[in-house]
Amino acid sequence: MKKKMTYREAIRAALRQAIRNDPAVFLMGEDVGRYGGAFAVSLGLLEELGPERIRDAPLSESTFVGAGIGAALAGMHPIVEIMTVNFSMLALDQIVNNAATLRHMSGGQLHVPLIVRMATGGARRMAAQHSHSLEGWYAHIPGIKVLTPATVADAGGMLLAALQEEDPVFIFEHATLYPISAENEEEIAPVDICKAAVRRPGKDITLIGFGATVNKSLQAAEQLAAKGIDAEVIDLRVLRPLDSATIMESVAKTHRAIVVDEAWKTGSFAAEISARIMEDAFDELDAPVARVCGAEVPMPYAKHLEDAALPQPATIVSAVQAFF
Amino acid sequence: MKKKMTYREAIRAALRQAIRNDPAVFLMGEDVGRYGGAFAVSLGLLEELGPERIRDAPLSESTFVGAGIGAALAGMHPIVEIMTVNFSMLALDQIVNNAATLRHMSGGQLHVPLIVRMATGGARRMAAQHSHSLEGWYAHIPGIKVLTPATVADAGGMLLAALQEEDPVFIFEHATLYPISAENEEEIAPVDICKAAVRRPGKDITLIGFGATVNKSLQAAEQLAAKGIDAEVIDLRVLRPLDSATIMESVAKTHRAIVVDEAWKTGSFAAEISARIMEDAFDELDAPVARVCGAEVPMPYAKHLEDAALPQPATIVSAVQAFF
Amino acid sequence: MSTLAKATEIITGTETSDREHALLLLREMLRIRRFEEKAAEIYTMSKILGFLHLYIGEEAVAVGAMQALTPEDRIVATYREHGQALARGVPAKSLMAEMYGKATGCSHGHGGSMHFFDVDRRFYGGYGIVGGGLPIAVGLALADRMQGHPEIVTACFFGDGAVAEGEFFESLNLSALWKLPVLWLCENNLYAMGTALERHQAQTNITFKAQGQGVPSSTVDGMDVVAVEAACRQAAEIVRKTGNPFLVELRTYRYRAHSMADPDLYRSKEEIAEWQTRDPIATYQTRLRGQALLNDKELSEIEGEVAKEVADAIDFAETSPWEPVENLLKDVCAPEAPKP
Amino acid sequence: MSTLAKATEIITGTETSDREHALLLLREMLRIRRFEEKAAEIYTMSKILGFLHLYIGEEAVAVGAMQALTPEDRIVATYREHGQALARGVPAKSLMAEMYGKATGCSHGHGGSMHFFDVDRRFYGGYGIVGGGLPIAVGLALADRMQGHPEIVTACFFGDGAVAEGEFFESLNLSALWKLPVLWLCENNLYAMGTALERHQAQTNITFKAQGQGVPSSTVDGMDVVAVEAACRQAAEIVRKTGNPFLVELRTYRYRAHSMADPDLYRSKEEIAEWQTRDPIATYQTRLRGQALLNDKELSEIEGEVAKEVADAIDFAETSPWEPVENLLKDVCAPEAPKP
Ligand SMILES: Cc1ncc(C[n+]2csc(CCOP(=O)(O)OP(=O)(O)O)c2C)c(N)n1
Ligand SMILES: Cc1ncc(C[n+]2csc(CCOP(=O)(O)OP(=O)(O)O)c2C)c(N)n1
Ligand SMILES: [Mg+2]
Ligand SMILES: [Mg+2]
Repeated sequence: MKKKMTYREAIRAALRQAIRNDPAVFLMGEDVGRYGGAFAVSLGLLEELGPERIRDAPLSESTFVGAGIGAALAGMHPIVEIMTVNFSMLALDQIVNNAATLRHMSGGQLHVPLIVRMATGGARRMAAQHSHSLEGWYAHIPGIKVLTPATVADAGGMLLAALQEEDPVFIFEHATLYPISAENEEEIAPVDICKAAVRRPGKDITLIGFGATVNKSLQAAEQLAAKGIDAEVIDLRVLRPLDSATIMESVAKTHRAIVVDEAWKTGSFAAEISARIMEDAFDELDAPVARVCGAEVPMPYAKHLEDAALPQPATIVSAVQAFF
Repeated sequence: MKKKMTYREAIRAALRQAIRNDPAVFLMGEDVGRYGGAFAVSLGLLEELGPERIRDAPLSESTFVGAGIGAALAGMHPIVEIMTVNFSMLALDQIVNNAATLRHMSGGQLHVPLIVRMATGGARRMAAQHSHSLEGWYAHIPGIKVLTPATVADAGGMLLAALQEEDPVFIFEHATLYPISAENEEEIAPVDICKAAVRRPGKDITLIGFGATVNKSLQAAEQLAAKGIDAEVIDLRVLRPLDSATIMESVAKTHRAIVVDEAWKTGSFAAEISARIMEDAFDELDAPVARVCGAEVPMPYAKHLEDAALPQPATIVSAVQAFF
Repeated sequence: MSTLAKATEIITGTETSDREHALLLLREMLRIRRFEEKAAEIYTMSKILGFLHLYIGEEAVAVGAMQALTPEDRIVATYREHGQALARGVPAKSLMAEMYGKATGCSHGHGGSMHFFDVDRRFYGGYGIVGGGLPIAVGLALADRMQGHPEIVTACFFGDGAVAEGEFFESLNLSALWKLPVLWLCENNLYAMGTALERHQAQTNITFKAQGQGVPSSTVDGMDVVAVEAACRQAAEIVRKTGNPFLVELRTYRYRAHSMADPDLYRSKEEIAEWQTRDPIATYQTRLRGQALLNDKELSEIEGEVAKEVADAIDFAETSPWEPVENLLKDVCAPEAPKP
Repeated sequence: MSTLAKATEIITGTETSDREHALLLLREMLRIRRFEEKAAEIYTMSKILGFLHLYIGEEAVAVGAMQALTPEDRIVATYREHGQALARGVPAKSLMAEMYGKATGCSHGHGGSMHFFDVDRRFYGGYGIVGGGLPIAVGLALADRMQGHPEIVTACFFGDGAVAEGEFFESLNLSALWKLPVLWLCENNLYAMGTALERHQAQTNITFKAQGQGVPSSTVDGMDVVAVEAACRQAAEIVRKTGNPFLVELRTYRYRAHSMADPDLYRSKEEIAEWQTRDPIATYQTRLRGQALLNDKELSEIEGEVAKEVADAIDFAETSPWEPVENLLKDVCAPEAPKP
């Protein structure tokens, strides 16, 4: 049965199904219960599922993430919500030194079936401490998977797919996407979490994005179509392990690529994509791969400044036009 | 007066000079005093300079780094030692959200003259939690400078140069370099911290490294010379702000480049270098830029496995040979 | 408690100086209340964006505490810092302009509501990461101590939620271990967003936690501006005299939602109503009237002046210029200095 | 203290069971001492690399504490965990092989001295980041609680240095707030590397800190294996019965340097010598002799068996194979599972 639902509702539905169907699964994080979730993702679930399974945690990011790791070692399958990526740095030691290492460091005796969800990104006038885009940092860490749902279908489906994994999976929900809506199966089903997706086929140039930059790229593609440029848009979906094949197939067709990433340009994940294309499809390239990234500045509060600091359809369009 | 000294001694001499000459400067960190520093960098300085200026801190990384930021706001110029990069994740919130943002977030009213030194890197059989190479993460952060001394001269000189900066400077001392020695001026003088350095001129290919990979690249270059391949070796020295010009000049001459980085390949800073060359010197390239990076695995303890996980002169040599 | 006793002395006197001071406390609380009521209105007009955390109900805390500080003292606050900034004397117009994102704002429009800065007034900012300001306070006090000024007090405001963060304990320990003049001000409004103190702390007695870190402490009724002033003067005195830290727990309550985004589902209307009977401004007015220190005419004069100040602040914000987009990368780092 | 009283009862009895137990405690301590003495030798031969943190002097802590645990209980330790692993029954040869970096090591040579794991014995590892194991312990206990087994105890060892890390306070709070069966074992050996407790904590009384987080606690002489066993049995009993956390502070001392890299400049020879007069093994031997529970013959038998166990462990490590380099990327993630 299909039904129009938001990205937020799709995640909520997936949470409800997962927690109902598996006693090992529970949600833990700051204000996920009584408050209903900082982004209202878990609104109502406390009443439905109770405080054991919808577990409010104190302001102790390092410890409740570590507790998620420990619980995962002992038979549970926790879904930990870090309210936003901005606070995840407080838990990064547990993530890098424990969650990502325990399987290997223990010689394969342990594994950590843990899911960590967090809101990410800017464009909400939250200023320098609440607007980070650090997906690229997480994608650098061996031992974990990194997912970036950009659609309603992926928002719910990726969470259920992540629950089929034996290792830690990090899901980055771009905060500007929570209100987007689409027709979706009421009963959420797991989706593939191996491949990138071509969201718009095109022949002239490949626009590569993830999270919020997918829609921005699609908007740019529409504007470009009017100008007679047929852009292909790829949604990476999974940053780690990265599906290079889909990217290279596209570049082999278009011979041009732009990576769109809201993160600060230097050291962004966009650099990784560019380097991979260099390594795997150099001879296919008619022009150097370009990057449209965030400006290298702590995010300013003022709307006109923040808008200027982030990739926009218009900036993508002009970057494309520079190719032709 | 020149004198043979180690990388460790050069830093110690620079610390001594800086703290003696400026009442605002002091060293703060775990075991920098009574213990003499985990790597014996500050050995003897407590006795010379006293506990106020050589300040032992508790195991509270987030707070003593934050305290360094606060002290910098109020007229001091702290040198904070985080024992190793592996523990710096506990302080990353203070670094990303405070040290790097305060100048901009305050509209330019504040600035943070802070130096943070830390040992970095693997190859010491320290296993998965004590062998990280995260310089690339730091180089992603606007508002700070990132230095990676690879020589005895830079070890001391960069510290004094960093003290002339008004903003936070992060200095990564590769732990395998502390014992290296060279002739050096006894009186340490500040060195340039804007430009990369060509450590070995060559015409056939450019090897780009920083920290420990500079010497590895130089060793590879010697072996290649015997094979008739003349490699140029660049020491990046400063990861942020990056000196692209020196890289592009070299590539314009050699038309081939390999970036050597001990970090995990995906999302490494090597990707940034590769992407920049793509963007700024695409037409100069006779072949795609290659990366020789760390294997994507939590660092194994066993020596033969760790050796296999890290770039070695031999792996650099074979990567070069693949070009010809 | 003793500070309450001590407190009442301050007020019962009738010489003008006391009366003036009493009216000043009232005026300061009203400035915050009216300023924020307008800010909330303007937020609904989307002229103020992002997060807006209102202090309404807690005014006695910032106003009372600020009385204990000298111009040399330093202040570190949270994202809920409108009250502290106003009470510290940061001009209302520069705050309103900041919330509009204008170049004339106290942080040039870079910070918004959560990140007010005014170095001239030693206001070292609103910090948005819970607990993130505490280590900064340790460092400010460390600098004063090392520069021979242990008599300068660094006052650090933080909430009950922050005591769940490890940084709280690390910072208290460092302040006591290094004998730093920090006045720790815990604004215990019973909630961290939607999480009540007893649902995030097994031991809700915050003074026990301070004791475990070697920091002496007191607790005061944060709805009583006179008691707050007395307790903070006493504490600041101790810090100034000893050069050592002291923690004051201020029991208060937030009348509005956590932020404009908060549906406020986690507490009962009754609870809010009960606390409203202890409104720091209303109760203080009654008290002053009872002591014949305030009459209708004086009150409406004050209200009028406050209303004008807020209206002027809004005019200023409305008419102020935006920072040119060309300046986007300005103030990320120092302008390139000549190199060695 | 009362646990000491209770403790001596255990030993003064003379039925064989008691005598056997007494000799077991002695043997377990000797196993650790001799194993580490050899490891230190081998380290100087560069067959063991990286960090090596010796437990010598602290043997009574691991041995005494381990007596209070059942096979179902879980253990979390630090990088200084040779003693805990041996006392828990992880075979000496798999530990020695791990330190050699051999494929037959308890962590397949991936972890080395700092990272022993043995899931069959519920030994959840040595954690190298100070404080990093505490949240893991909270999670293990949370899983047991949620799965209906609050009677399973998770014993978490950590040092006095770890109490400086915020995670210590966060973890104690969560364990008490969520009523989790964690036995917190603070090995207070007075030093964090070269930093003495009183130079890193303003309040050195660790039980005050536990109290501030709602965790009851006791303190015991960590040089007295009998007292340690008694205190830990008592504490484990409480945890098992109530399903709530309890902290035991074990006062002990490290005879060797922090690690093989430590020049040990921060404490006096006299201090070390003074503590050596309280050697947990020597004093316990004297005590047993005094109670006619041990004679030379028995002791040399035990020493002989221990020496053989250690020698066998070394042979095993020496003759064990290396993990093939082709396996470098094995066990980073699960082998690709069939996808939806
Ligand atoms: C480290 C961190 N985690 C989560 C948040 C989101 N957040 C903002 S305010 C807040 C509650 C803080 O409560 P309290 O410290 O009591 O201050 P109050 O808002 O009550 O004044 C939370 C959870 C944050 N800003 N920082
Ligand atoms: C977060 C962190 N900071 C620093 C270190 C380096 N380090 C390793 S052990 C140690 C001292 C720990 O002392 P304590 O907790 O008392 O344990 P002990 O070594 O005495 O058993 C330090 C500083 C570390 N491993 N982790
Ligand atoms: Mg609160
Ligand atoms: Mg210790």
